[in-house]
Amino acid sequence: MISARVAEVRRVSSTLWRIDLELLEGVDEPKPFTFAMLWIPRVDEIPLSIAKFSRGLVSFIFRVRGEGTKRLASLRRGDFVALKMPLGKGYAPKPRERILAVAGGVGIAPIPRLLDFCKDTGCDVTIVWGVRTRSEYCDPSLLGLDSDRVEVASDDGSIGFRGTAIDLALEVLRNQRFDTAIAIGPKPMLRAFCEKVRAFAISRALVSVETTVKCGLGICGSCYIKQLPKLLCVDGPVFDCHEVEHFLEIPGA
Amino acid sequence: MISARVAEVRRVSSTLWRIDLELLEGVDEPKPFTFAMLWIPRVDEIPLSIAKFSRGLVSFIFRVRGEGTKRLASLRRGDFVALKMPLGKGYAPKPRERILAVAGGVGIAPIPRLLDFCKDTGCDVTIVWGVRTRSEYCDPSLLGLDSDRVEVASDDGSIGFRGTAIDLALEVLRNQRFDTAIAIGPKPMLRAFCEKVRAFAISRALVSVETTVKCGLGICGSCYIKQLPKLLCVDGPVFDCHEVEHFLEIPGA
Amino acid sequence: MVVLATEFCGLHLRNPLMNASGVLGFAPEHVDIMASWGIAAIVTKTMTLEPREGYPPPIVVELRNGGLLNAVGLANPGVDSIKELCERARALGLPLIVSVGGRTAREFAETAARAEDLGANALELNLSCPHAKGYGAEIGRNPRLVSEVCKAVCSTVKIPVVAKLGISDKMLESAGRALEAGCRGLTLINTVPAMAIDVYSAKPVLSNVSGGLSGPPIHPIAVKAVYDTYAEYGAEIAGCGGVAAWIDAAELILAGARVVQIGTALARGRGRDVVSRIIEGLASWLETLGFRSLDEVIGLAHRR
Amino acid sequence: MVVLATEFCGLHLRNPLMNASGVLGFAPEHVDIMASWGIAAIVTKTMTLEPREGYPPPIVVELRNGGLLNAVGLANPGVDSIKELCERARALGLPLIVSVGGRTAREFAETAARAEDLGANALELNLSCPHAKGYGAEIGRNPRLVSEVCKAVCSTVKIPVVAKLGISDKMLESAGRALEAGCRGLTLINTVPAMAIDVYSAKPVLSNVSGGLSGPPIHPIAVKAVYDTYAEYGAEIAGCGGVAAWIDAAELILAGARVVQIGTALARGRGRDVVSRIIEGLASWLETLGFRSLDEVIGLAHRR
Ligand SMILES: Cc1cc2nc3c(=O)[nH]c(=O)nc-3n(C[C@H](O)[C@H](O)[C@H](O)COP(=O)(O)OP(=O)(O)OC[C@H]3O[C@@H](n4cnc5c(N)ncnc54)[C@H](O)[C@@H]3O)c2cc1C
Ligand SMILES: Cc1cc2nc3c(=O)[nH]c(=O)nc-3n(C[C@H](O)[C@H](O)[C@H](O)COP(=O)(O)OP(=O)(O)OC[C@H]3O[C@@H](n4cnc5c(N)ncnc54)[C@H](O)[C@@H]3O)c2cc1C
Ligand SMILES: Cc1cc2nc3c(=O)[nH]c(=O)nc-3n(C[C@H](O)[C@H](O)[C@H](O)COP(=O)(O)O)c2cc1C
Ligand SMILES: Cc1cc2nc3c(=O)[nH]c(=O)nc-3n(C[C@H](O)[C@H](O)[C@H](O)COP(=O)(O)O)c2cc1C
Ligand code: FES
Ligand code: FES
Repeated sequence: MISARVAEVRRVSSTLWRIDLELLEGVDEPKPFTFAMLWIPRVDEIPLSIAKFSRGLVSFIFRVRGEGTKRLASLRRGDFVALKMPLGKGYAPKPRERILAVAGGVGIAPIPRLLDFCKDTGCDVTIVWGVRTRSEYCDPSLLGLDSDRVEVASDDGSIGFRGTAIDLALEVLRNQRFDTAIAIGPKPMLRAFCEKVRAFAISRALVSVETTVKCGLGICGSCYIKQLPKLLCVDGPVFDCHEVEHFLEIPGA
Repeated sequence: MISARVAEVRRVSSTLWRIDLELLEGVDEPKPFTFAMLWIPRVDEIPLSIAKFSRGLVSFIFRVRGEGTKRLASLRRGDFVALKMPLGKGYAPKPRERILAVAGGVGIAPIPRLLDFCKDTGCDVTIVWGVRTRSEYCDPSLLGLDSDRVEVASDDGSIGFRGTAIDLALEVLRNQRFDTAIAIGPKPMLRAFCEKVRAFAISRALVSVETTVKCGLGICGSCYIKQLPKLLCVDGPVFDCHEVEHFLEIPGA
Repeated sequence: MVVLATEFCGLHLRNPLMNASGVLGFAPEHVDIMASWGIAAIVTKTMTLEPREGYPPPIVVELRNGGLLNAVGLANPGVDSIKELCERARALGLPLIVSVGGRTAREFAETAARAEDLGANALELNLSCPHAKGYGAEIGRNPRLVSEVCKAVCSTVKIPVVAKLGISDKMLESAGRALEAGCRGLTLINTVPAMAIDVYSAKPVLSNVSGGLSGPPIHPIAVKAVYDTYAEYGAEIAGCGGVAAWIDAAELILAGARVVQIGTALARGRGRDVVSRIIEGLASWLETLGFRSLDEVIGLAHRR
Repeated sequence: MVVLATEFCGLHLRNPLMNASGVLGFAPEHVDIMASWGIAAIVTKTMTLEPREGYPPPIVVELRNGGLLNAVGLANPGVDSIKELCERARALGLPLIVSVGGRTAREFAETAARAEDLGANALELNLSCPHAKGYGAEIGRNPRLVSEVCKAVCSTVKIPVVAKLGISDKMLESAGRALEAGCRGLTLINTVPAMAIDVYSAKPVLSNVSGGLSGPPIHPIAVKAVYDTYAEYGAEIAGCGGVAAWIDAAELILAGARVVQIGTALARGRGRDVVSRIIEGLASWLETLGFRSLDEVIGLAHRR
């Protein structure tokens, strides 16, 4: 585990928080969509996508769900945590790859890192972000995202396009060509994504999924994907749509 | 320990043996006068100066004294041994250094490695080798030594100069200038060396000494040098004459 | 060519490698993954009669010394879940050894019987988990309890039974009792009680505070356990502890292990690599030494 | 500035570091070398009443896992040799702790008395050497014997006595008995029984066949031993096992160690470097955490 010190914890929208950590040791440069196991001493250890990374600083974007994320939100500057990171294969686009990234809600978390990576390596990303309502939205710059790259949708139309992230994504797909489309968000959204994206001429349709991640080290087995001989913490969290067909059928978020 | 396989064991004179070992793993390039702990499985582990070293092959020159060296002489091609090596600081001459190396009997052991090192780095070595009688002598090439660099003395005059190695060394010192003189051999010889060499304008008078070496790793303490805060297996086996003054006074070989 | 195929407690194995219990081993998907590594038999996660949640994370952490520290708390979906595992393993032609856990002789026997019914090829009794209270180590270091549990199980099932022990003052005695009670072999060793503290938060890292140490740090401890036990009983032993390369496996085999289990080294998706390298390494080692089969070198370090 | 000076069993120490017994420690020359490392007190090699030859080489080997394996066999020049050591240590202003070994309570008491007479500042009873038959571990894992030995010694000498224990099923109980018997503190842990086999010659490497594992591999085992013992008795503990860097020392201190002993890491002439880095590391760690003295963090990991 890599020790880290809290630099800042900040609520950025009605549902989203951002935490910046100062790493006390060196780590490997994380690829986009890799994640960390973040340990809150004596509370919990939870998987979070790496949102931003630059020399000695790593950021996460999260929603408060249960005890773990609640306590995460209540950490103060100077508190110590520890990380296993980077975990998973993630998804590292090739140079010149044209990518459509579709995020639902807190699914926006890994997108700033994707954008930074593409800035460095020369791939091209279009971002669609769907929220339920305006209050869940925040200026992308608060997330470390270049705002003019983000197209926003809201279920109630209170901000941006009226409709789901998928609805907006389909609009974009009709007007633009992409090599890869990748989606991240709640399971129903991913199911819809995998189903509808088939109609478009896209080389790869990917989704970033969630399972129970107990160790992050490929040993405990908790993160297996239904009917797939792969582990999320080793091979994921990004998979081809067809790989997670059975997994996405399991009810739940 | 580094595993090694016996390539050849050969008697080269009435008192000297040479063993060539094929190393099964990589080791750091040994400096001259560093040594190895050679393990003969279930028999003993004994310190021996590194006589020759080249990619994957290491040689030792030894005298049969007790059980350990007797069993070493009886090893056959293909037998396995293991080594801790290189041990000690040894003595690595500087480029252009002019060195007189005085060896008594099996003290010739580290000299081939010294010569090889100097060939590579450009120091200059004159070798004086003293034996008791002709039968103890062997053609230096059998030891991997360039023969025209070796001046030989024998106590009985049966070969080379009549007299001890020290007698011959003094002759050489009278006629040639050196930066460093280094002696290796039985204690009485080293005592004589340190005493007599003082008369000459030499920057450094060194001796390579022997103590009981039980671990070779600087932990057991068996190899300490009387009245010197140093360990032979870490700092030696080469010391300045003045450092080992008290040590050389202890009776014994 | 060198023969690496061997037999362990009546199981025919195409090579001497299996996973150690606790590496995956509780879902059919795991069986597929493990089969792809090239091991000769699959050991399940320790199964109890009823499902167990186990401890909350952190349950496994990597240590500075190259080892792993874990306190999973015997999380498992319950012995009934092995039905699917057995089917999957059978389809792949791999023997499945079910690791059985329990608190009492009766619980062990019941779970064992269930496992046999559901198709297990052999059983490994976990008498040595160092961190799940009441399960494991409390039994293994008490030769009387070991005897009781092993007798209860061995008189209930017909498939081969192996007792898994950890190091303790009584390890040798417990091993003897297990064999007397009818166990066909032994697995040595489990993890070693240990702990890690985060120096910045000043808190123990594992949710369970302490756990079991595995990986390279414990290998020389395992070598001694296997050597001593083989010297005493000449039993069939599955050597386990810190095996990451062929040379680690070779040492355990020379000490007396007939097969070798690999745990920690299979983590982080390295299974296929680790297993294939160990198999290649063992084969070329035997060739170097001039042997033709692995069987010839089992326990060779005991020869004068 | 942070205060690293501390007290251990009545000894005033300018920092919390000492060597572990068995690193040099039996010749006056050793005292000079060890003083140059910057440790705050010197622990001698375990001394017995009569000199002991110990085992023939190999007595210490480095292992692939970063640890050291040793079976020195308690080689020592006999307790009378400490006279010179005490004089040298006194001249250097360093407390000298004499490690005492023996087979019986009587032998321990006699040796201890001799050591006190000759000038020892404190005693450490080696109740835990895992490889010298009859000395060590046989005693430490038997609480009754521990009690006997400690009582005999503590009723004989006036200087502080520390009991050194290794891991065993009875470690906690033995620790309790030692404290009851009058020991002022505990040293935890000794080496862990282990073994290495050369895979080419197929022979055990140590002349004694098996020995004790030390160095980084055993550190997490030592942390648990210290933590559990501190939780139970709140005793003064010298933490020992696998300390190579400040973070290793810090972990032991948080677990409850008041001072830290370093063995393996001092090998190969690294003593001065290792000690100075640990001291610097501990100081800046305390600064980072906002503490002013080491005493404030001893056992801190036990706080909820
Ligand atoms: C690879 C990966 C990356 C992730 N990245 C992020 C991220 O960047 N930001 C973020 O906010 N969250 C992320 N998550 C989800 C995050 O791990 C959970 O929100 C967190 O573990 C909840 O912990 P908790 O203690 O607050 O809630 P808990 O008390 O554990 O749970 C609260 C509620 O949330 C549900 N829940 C918890 N975890 C999950 C999950 N993995 N999937 C579905 N439901 C769940 C529970 O069932 C429960 O109803 C990621 C998960 C994975 C596997
Ligand atoms: C750094 C170092 C380098 C060495 N290099 C060589 C070398 O290149 N070639 C070589 O032949 N020998 C060398 N020696 C000496 C060699 O280690 C001993 O000859 C060997 O250990 C004897 O082992 P044995 O089992 O045959 O004899 P043992 O049974 O151990 O002893 C036989 C007799 O030799 C005496 N003896 C053994 N070792 C020593 C010693 N170190 N000093 C004085 N007397 C001793 C014993 O007291 C005994 O009388 C070296 C020693 C050291 C410390
Ligand atoms: C994460 C983890 C979980 C484990 N779970 C079990 C278990 O359920 N049953 C068991 O008998 N051993 C379990 N063990 C112990 C291993 O089977 C093995 O004995 C130990 O890890 C030593 O082997 P290794 O060093 O190769 O990992 C577990 C080990 C680890 C690391
Ligand atoms: C070569 C060697 C010799 C040792 N001799 C002794 C000894 O005489 N008495 C003793 O109590 N412990 C002895 N020990 C054990 C150490 O004091 C220490 O408890 C152990 O090595 C763990 O610490 P470390 O990991 O820092 O080495 C010895 C250890 C080594 C490596
Ligand atoms: S979380 Fe444990 S294997 Fe992936
Ligand atoms: S031989 Fe052991 S310290 Fe030098």
